[in-house]
Amino acid sequence: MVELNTVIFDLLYLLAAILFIMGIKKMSHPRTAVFGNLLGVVGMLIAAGVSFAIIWENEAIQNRQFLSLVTIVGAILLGTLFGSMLAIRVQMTEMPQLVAIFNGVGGLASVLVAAASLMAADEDPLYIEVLVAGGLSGLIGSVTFIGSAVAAGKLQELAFFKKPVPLPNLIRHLLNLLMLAGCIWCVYDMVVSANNITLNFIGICILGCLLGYTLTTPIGGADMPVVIALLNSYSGLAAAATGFVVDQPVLIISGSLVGASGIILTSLMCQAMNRSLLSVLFGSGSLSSYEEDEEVYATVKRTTAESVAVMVGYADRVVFIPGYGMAVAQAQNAVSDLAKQLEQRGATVEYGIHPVAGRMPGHMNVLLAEADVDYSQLKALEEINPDFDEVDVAIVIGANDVVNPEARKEGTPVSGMPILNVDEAKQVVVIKRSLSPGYAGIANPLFAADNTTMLFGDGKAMIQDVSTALKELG
Amino acid sequence: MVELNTVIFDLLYLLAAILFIMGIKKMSHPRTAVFGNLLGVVGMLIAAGVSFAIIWENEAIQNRQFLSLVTIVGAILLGTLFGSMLAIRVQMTEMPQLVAIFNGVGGLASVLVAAASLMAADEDPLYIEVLVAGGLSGLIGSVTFIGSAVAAGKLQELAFFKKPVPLPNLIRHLLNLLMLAGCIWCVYDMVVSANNITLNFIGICILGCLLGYTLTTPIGGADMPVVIALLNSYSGLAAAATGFVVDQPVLIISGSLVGASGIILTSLMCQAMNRSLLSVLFGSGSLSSYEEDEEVYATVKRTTAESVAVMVGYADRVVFIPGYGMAVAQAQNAVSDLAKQLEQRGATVEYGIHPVAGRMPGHMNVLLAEADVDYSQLKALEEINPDFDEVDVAIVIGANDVVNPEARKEGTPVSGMPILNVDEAKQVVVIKRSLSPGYAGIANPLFAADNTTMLFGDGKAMIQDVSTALKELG
Amino acid sequence: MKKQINTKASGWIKWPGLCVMLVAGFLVAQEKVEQTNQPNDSGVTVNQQAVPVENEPENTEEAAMSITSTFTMDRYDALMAGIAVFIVSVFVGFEVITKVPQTLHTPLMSGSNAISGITIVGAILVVADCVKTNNTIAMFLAGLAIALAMVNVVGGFGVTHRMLSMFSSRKKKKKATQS
Amino acid sequence: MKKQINTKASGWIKWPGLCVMLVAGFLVAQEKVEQTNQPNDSGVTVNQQAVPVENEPENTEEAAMSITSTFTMDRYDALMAGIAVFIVSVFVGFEVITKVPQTLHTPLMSGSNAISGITIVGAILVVADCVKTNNTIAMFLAGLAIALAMVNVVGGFGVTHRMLSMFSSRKKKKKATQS
Ligand SMILES: NC(=O)c1ccc[n+]([C@@H]2O[C@H](COP(=O)([O-])OP(=O)(O)OC[C@H]3O[C@@H](n4cnc5c(N)ncnc54)[C@H](OP(=O)(O)O)[C@@H]3O)[C@@H](O)[C@H]2O)c1
Ligand SMILES: NC(=O)c1ccc[n+]([C@@H]2O[C@H](COP(=O)([O-])OP(=O)(O)OC[C@H]3O[C@@H](n4cnc5c(N)ncnc54)[C@H](OP(=O)(O)O)[C@@H]3O)[C@@H](O)[C@H]2O)c1
Repeated sequence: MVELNTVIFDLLYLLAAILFIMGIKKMSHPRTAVFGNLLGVVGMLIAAGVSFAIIWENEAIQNRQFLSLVTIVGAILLGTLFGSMLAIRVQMTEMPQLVAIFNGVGGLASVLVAAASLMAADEDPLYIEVLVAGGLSGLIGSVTFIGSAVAAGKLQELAFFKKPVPLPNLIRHLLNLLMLAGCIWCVYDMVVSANNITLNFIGICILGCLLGYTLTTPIGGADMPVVIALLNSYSGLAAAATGFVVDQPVLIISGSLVGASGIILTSLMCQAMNRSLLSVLFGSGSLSSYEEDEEVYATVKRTTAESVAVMVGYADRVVFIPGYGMAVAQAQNAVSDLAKQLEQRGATVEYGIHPVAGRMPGHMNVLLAEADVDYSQLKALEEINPDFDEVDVAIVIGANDVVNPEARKEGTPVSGMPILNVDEAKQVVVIKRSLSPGYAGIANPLFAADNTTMLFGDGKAMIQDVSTALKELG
Repeated sequence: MVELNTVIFDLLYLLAAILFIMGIKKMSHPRTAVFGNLLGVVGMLIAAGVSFAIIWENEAIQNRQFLSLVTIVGAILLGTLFGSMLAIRVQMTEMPQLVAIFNGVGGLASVLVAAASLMAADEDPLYIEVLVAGGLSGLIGSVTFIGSAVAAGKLQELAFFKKPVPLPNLIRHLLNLLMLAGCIWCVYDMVVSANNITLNFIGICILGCLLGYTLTTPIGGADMPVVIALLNSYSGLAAAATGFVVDQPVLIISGSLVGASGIILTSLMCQAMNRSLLSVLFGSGSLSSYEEDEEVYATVKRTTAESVAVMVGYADRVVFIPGYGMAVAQAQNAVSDLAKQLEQRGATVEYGIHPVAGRMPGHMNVLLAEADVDYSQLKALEEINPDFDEVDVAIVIGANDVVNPEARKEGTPVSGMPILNVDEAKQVVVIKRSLSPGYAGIANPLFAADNTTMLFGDGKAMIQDVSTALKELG
Repeated sequence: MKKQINTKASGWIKWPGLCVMLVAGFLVAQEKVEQTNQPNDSGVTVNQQAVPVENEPENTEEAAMSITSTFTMDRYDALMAGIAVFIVSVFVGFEVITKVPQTLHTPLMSGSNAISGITIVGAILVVADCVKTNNTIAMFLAGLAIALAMVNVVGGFGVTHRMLSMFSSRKKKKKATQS
Repeated sequence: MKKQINTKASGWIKWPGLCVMLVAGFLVAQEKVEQTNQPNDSGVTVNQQAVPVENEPENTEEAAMSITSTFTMDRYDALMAGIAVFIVSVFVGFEVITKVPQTLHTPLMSGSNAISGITIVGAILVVADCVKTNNTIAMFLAGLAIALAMVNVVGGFGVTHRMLSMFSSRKKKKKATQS
């Protein structure tokens, strides 16, 4: 009954799983990470190839080969086309949205696989754990799908996702709980009555979608990255559940790898923002907006690109603090050029990277790597913080919350978050377009500090102005 | 067909496996290691308790309860008695032997389980993979059993194991290969013919025992720890194979944990001795014994306990280099006392621990921990080596190969092994009973170096003499 | 400091995670048990496999009685082993991923996204069932799933590669020697 | 330097290890296949479980034909999942154990020895079979196995505890304050 081919195929599947694990292991260093990614690709090729071979050999298919093979090949080509388009054309600044979209797509795929396998097996007897796993897959998958769509929309700042749900928190939570209970009831009914499987499954999916929407809409845009990482974890769990549906350890292994990855990133982000996961997910929603701005900003000093050029031109040690604004302005190349100019003049240039600068973990690192900055120049929070008193000029470009000294006080939305101690540097230049607050929505006393001067304007343009002025300086 | 109890029991088994993993994770720091070990104990209690509960519920047993339950309880008590006796009474210096014995016992247990389950199921139809796994379990288990017995005997320096096998290498290898082939044939025959299972299994066990003997006897005593670690790995694999026999993931998980642990320790030891595993297992066997000792040792200087006391009494930084001889002399407490005396006189005392000092990895650490030495004073090879030129007195007690400068030359049996650079210290005292060589069997030019003086005598007595002399010094 | 974050993080994640997993596994198992106990009250043990395609499934009363086929002990073993795989893989995941440095967290996210495109295996395999039962809608869904999973795979690995090759210093060195 | 050793070590271990595992798995699978193909040449598919004790095994010709019972697809799934468990656990093992510092290698050895005493589970479970078939010799062997495994467990954990509590600094501090 068990054919030799089956055995070989299954062992190849396991090989694919091993390759995934090895691939992620290789990700532990930038030097080997590219190779690790390639291992992942090879694993996926093996897994997909084996699946195709299994289908190819299937008798039922060999009789009515044409349609099914066309479907498969067509779908693969279509997917490859869209996927590669996305991969090639996406801007590095849009990574959070892209990851959200991929999450959603993955979740939807899980739902569809579960649906197809439940429908196709409609007349055959179905195993109970297949039903349960299918239901779970449908639930998790649809929550992931809609949740990711909302997240992507919010990150892209689409107007549609901006209006808040006009419901008090308690009712919202109750509603969510009810929907969840409904889902679980559907799964239960599907398993026990075993009759209206399709109907129940559709119910699960609809409820899951609603749940995905109501769970994510009230969460603020700044917290979206956390939600995305969590949904990433869910999409992995959905894949693992699918693994129980089709009885393939490779799916279980890879799914739980992804699940673990998502949950670890979620927790690291929460830690770096000094918030608990629960407060992100169900938190008060609207942060009280601080309205003493004018008072705080009474002593703000403006500066010009020329005087900044003079300042940095004769500095020994310059540290750039990039933030979300650098991503928005796409100023990474300009910054890197300025840094090279400074280095030629003999200064030491470093970059202070806060763990949650930008909109996703490691966001700044990717942008700066894109601009050919060597990663030995990128200093993490704990590396650079003790050195700030020896820094001549700290240039804050588009960062706000991550350098906000309010974090050291009690009772503010950012309280307790570890920050970059920029205010200890000898001189600080802050480049941003206005005095408007960052994502946490609070005023930043740093801007009004004695050693701080503000350079108002678009990040890229300003940095380029400084570069030009520096060249004229000779 | 599947009862609720079964499900609960199986989940508890998985919980036990999780506890084992967590336990080993906690072993990554001395502070949490005790707790980790306790987690392991809890896991084992759960696993054994569940097994007992399963048996208790079994109908067949409930009819003829008495005998079987007496067997189980009796066996458990007996095992506990012997086990705790061994655990309590063993000397820390005998750890290598003890581990070897435990390995052997574990291997034998695997063999017996496989045998019992094959015999008991004699009349029922047997699954094929159960047969294969049973055969593997028998093979690995019996090799482990006899191999460990030989290793323990050699470490205990029993006369019986000292006589070498009078066979040339090639023939030995051929014979081993033949026996292995015989084993595999027995497994194959057992599976295919499916008739004379018992006979075949006995064949496998006998061949396995022979193999265990012929594989380990030619290996030198110094290489025994490597063999023990390897057999440790095997005993884990045997447990994993048993897991396939009785179809319990918990056995597979724990078995492969142990297997991985053994193989990692094996490789680390080989690395630290600069030998390949193959050369340990099949290597030339007899190392050419260096016979230019007299020449090398022409300039050896003797010293007395009193002059050593004077030397260390006024030193600022003293480093002890313990080796196998300290274990033999059981001098760890004497050393620790002397160290405390020196510290009271204001000196800095450290211990330089070579990765393969003693007879098993971490051997010296255990001994010194027994003597209440704080582990912050224990310096690893790479920590202490750069500092030796600032060390006033290095006291080598019972170490030889790990401080042999010959390792830096080509063509000696220890070539390439990283050593402790004791010869760079300002003054070196070597405490040993004679000029006889260490386990590698070669002369040590360190003993004749300009800055070295030898204190001949038993390690413990000599250290105590130094202590006394130091006290008299005031 | 960095260490501390890691330890703490894994601390609070692991326990609830494990509990949820265990509870989920238990629920799954529970459901099964209830179900299997029901039709088998009569003491009949049905050992019917869904696999052999050659023997057409006989429409005996047992098969008609319940659409869900009976749970054999072997099937149960397979499920338990699956749960074991899940648990152990979660451990591997934790161990492996906590070693990835902060710098690479964005590529890690997109890369793990690509790996979750492994659902493509399920999507392709399900086509066989669709053909067998001649279910066109299911076939369409499966095709869509394949396409979506493929977007995930190609897009995910592609963008990860793009990001990671920015990090690799080789490119930089080449540029440096050029200029 | 230390790092390097670790990497190199795991390098040369892992690949052969994995290969051996795969080959072993393949062999196991192979054997099965050959076997199952043999009696089933006639096209008869035998779906017989060893589990139900209630139905006495019918001595039909199929059962007599071969003492090894037929391999169902579910059984195969369980085996494959078992192999997956093995592979993934080996990974967990490598990850977890490479983190144990040199200092604790001796306790690690004795501790993992104790864990390999998990064969006690197999030893106890097998007693049921022994009673069922009324096989006294097997029973004796099982009892012996239990005793041996117990020696391993108690001795291993005990001596590990003894060693580790020497390392724990609490004891030392107490002594220090005493004197
Ligand atoms: N990285 C993560 O994983 C992550 C995850 C979740 C949440 N977050 C949150 O995201 C925030 C990140 O902090 P952050 O300091 O990087 O950014 P931020 O606090 O959001 O501030 C960004 C600043 O950039 C300025 N800016 C925007 N566009 C600009 C342009 N074109 N040129 C120049 N300046 C521009 C904005 O000021 P103007 O409008 O005045 O120019 C704004 O003050 C934190 O609150 C963090 O908690 C991050
Ligand atoms: N640790 C491991 O994991 C491991 C594993 C495998 C192999 N090995 C091997 O074991 C060796 C360990 O090196 P090592 O330097 O620790 O030891 P060693 O080279 O074996 O030398 C031990 C020395 O201690 C002396 N000694 C013995 N009893 C003594 C006593 N009662 N009082 C004083 N001195 C005494 C002996 O000289 P006298 O007889 O003159 O007193 C001998 O020269 C290496 O060759 C290593 O490769 C270790």
